[in-house]
Amino acid sequence: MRAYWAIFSQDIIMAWRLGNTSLAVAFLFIAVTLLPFGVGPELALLKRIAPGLLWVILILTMLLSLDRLFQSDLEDGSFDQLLLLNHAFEVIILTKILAHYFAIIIPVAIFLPIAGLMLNIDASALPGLALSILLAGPALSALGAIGAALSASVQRSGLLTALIVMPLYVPILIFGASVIGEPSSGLNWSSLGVLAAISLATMMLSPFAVAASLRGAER
Amino acid sequence: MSRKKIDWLQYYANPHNFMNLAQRVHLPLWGLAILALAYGLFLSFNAPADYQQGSSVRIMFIHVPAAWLSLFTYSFIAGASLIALIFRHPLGHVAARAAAPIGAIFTLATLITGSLWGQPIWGTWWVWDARLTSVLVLFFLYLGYMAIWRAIESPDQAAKMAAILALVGSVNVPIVKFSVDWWNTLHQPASVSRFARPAIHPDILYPLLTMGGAFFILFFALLVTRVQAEILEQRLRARYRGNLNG
Amino acid sequence: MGDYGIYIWSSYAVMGILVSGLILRSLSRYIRARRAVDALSINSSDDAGS
Amino acid sequence: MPPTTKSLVSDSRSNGLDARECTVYRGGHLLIEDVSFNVSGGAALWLKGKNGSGKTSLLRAMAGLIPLADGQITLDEEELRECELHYIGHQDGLKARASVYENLEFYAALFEAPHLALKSQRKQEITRILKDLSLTSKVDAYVTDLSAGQKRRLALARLLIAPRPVWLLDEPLTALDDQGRDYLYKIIDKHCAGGGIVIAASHEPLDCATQSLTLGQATPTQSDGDS
Repeated sequence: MRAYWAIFSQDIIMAWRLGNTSLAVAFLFIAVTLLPFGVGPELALLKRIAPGLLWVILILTMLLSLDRLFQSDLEDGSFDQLLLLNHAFEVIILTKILAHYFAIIIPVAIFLPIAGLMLNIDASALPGLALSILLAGPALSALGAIGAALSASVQRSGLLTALIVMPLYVPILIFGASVIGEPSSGLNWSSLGVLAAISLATMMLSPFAVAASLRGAER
Repeated sequence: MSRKKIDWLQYYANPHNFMNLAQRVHLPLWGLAILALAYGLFLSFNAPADYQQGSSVRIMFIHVPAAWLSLFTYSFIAGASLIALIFRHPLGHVAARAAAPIGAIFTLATLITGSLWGQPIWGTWWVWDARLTSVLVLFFLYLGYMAIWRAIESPDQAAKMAAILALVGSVNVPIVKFSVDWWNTLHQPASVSRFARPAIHPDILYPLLTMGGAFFILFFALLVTRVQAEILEQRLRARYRGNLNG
Repeated sequence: MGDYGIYIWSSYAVMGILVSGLILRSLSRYIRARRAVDALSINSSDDAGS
Repeated sequence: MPPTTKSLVSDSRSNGLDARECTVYRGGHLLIEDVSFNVSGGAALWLKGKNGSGKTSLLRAMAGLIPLADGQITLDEEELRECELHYIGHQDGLKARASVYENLEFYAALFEAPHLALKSQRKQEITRILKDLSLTSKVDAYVTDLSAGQKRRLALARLLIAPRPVWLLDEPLTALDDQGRDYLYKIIDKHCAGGGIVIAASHEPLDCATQSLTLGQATPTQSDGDS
């Protein structure tokens, strides 16, 4: 247990110190600032498309944060030490996935309501938006970890990771954006349920794919 | 694991034995593919126009077989990858790698011919329904799969990573199909994409099946050629490495 | 070809270009590799053991 | 209480480490074929060989980091387990943006050393190790700000954080100055005196080794005695 906690806290501290956390939040606001220039400043239009746009931005933020998920550990050699532990490697991977969730997604979810206000979303819809991201977050991290692991041995793997992960994110985007998709009907609870189920399932399964691809990797 | 059962697999998984087999079937397979394609083309241009879609149904004679092949190729890649991972047969990786560009090309052809059919019939190049979206996602999976082979330098490593991606993707495609279906019920799609499917008339079914068969034969001809090229290139690389080492 | 001529012809043309491109690439790769191997006269038993 | 390796290898089962017919493939070609050797408890083996002779791969395969195509590695007649060995590779395994203290504390937690469960124990032990490594003044410095030799010494400190019977060291002398080498030899001697086993790959002579093994020849030769 001590080992898992050490990995978890070290990952979060490193994300914070290397600026990954603040960069993700900054990217959110940069993207939100660019949007009105692209689609026009009309508030009614922004209100209608904002939830979907925020979800797309969230996924872009994720894609940008993924390529360092395992690469920094592989480069400095600490990955070898993780493989030599007396613990199931899959659980260590799950720990790192959860650390990514806490280090990147939760900060973004905290700041997302502010970004939502900039796009003229109803204030009443904001808790639902934040909730949907919190529920879908583990799935975003878990599936993203697969892409990060598959391209871990590739230098400058950002685009490759994005290409691998994008198809995996389609279902999450569909259900995530539908949580507050129709302003009239309030929260879509069944979508929230599906998101939670996807998160649980991917957290259970993706560590096996990640561990299989990282174990015995040549470097 | 029962040894007897996979004996034939064991035998042809050996690149040497496979090459012997491939050499024998190579030319007949290509001849058959060309004949079948020619016959299929002849049939599809002689088929009567459909009462509903008019002569645009002729696009279906290549669109539908290409769509079959795009899905079949992906299943083939996933299956070969699974076998390669479990039984550690290098030929599985080779076959999967050789099949990927075939699948990608036929998926792209499916998308383009589908668009060319949709424009006159639906009045739009593209609709976001489950079938189209999942074929598009499938195309991206093919691209990702080929990109991994290209990007990872060590062949063993690339084989393993690509196989894992193929398996993950094979779980993903049905989930995408399901979720887009659900999404469409939410957004009430344009009704044009849900045209009623009447029983297919034999006049149309026969050329369709012929073309389908021709495409499958073509797939296997291409596969045998590409796998052979792959194995030969591996021999070359092994020889170059041997020269370098001394 | 009647009413939808342009769409039909372009479908078949696209399919033809894509598939023949694939066929040509596959065959030329095979022939090049086959020639190089024959030139080096690599014995096919090289990989018989793997 | 400083960790001791005395009890790690008991005399009753002191067969030591046995590598039998190890075969390793790298990048699809045979790198190491049928290498066998034995290192008894208390011995230090120097792994010699040219560049590309497979020193690193053999160590990594012994650690279980890459697959062993054939053969087996046993410690006292039982398969060598991950928690029985330390591996120090080319990379130091240190986080650049963490302090010296944080790095060691991380490994203390990661290896779950029983004698370092409490914060006060960790502090005392890490302070002691850093003093031995003459890194006391750097305790709060980020690893980025250390020299290559200091990083290497810090990597060696991992060996002492959790006592484990087998040390696998890949080029441990790299970047170390004379003082650092003396320290390395000292901890290796102490580890061996306690019955521990050291296998170190190095292209430079490893003065403290009690036996050596040369890779990359037609038949790997194992020689005993000082070399």
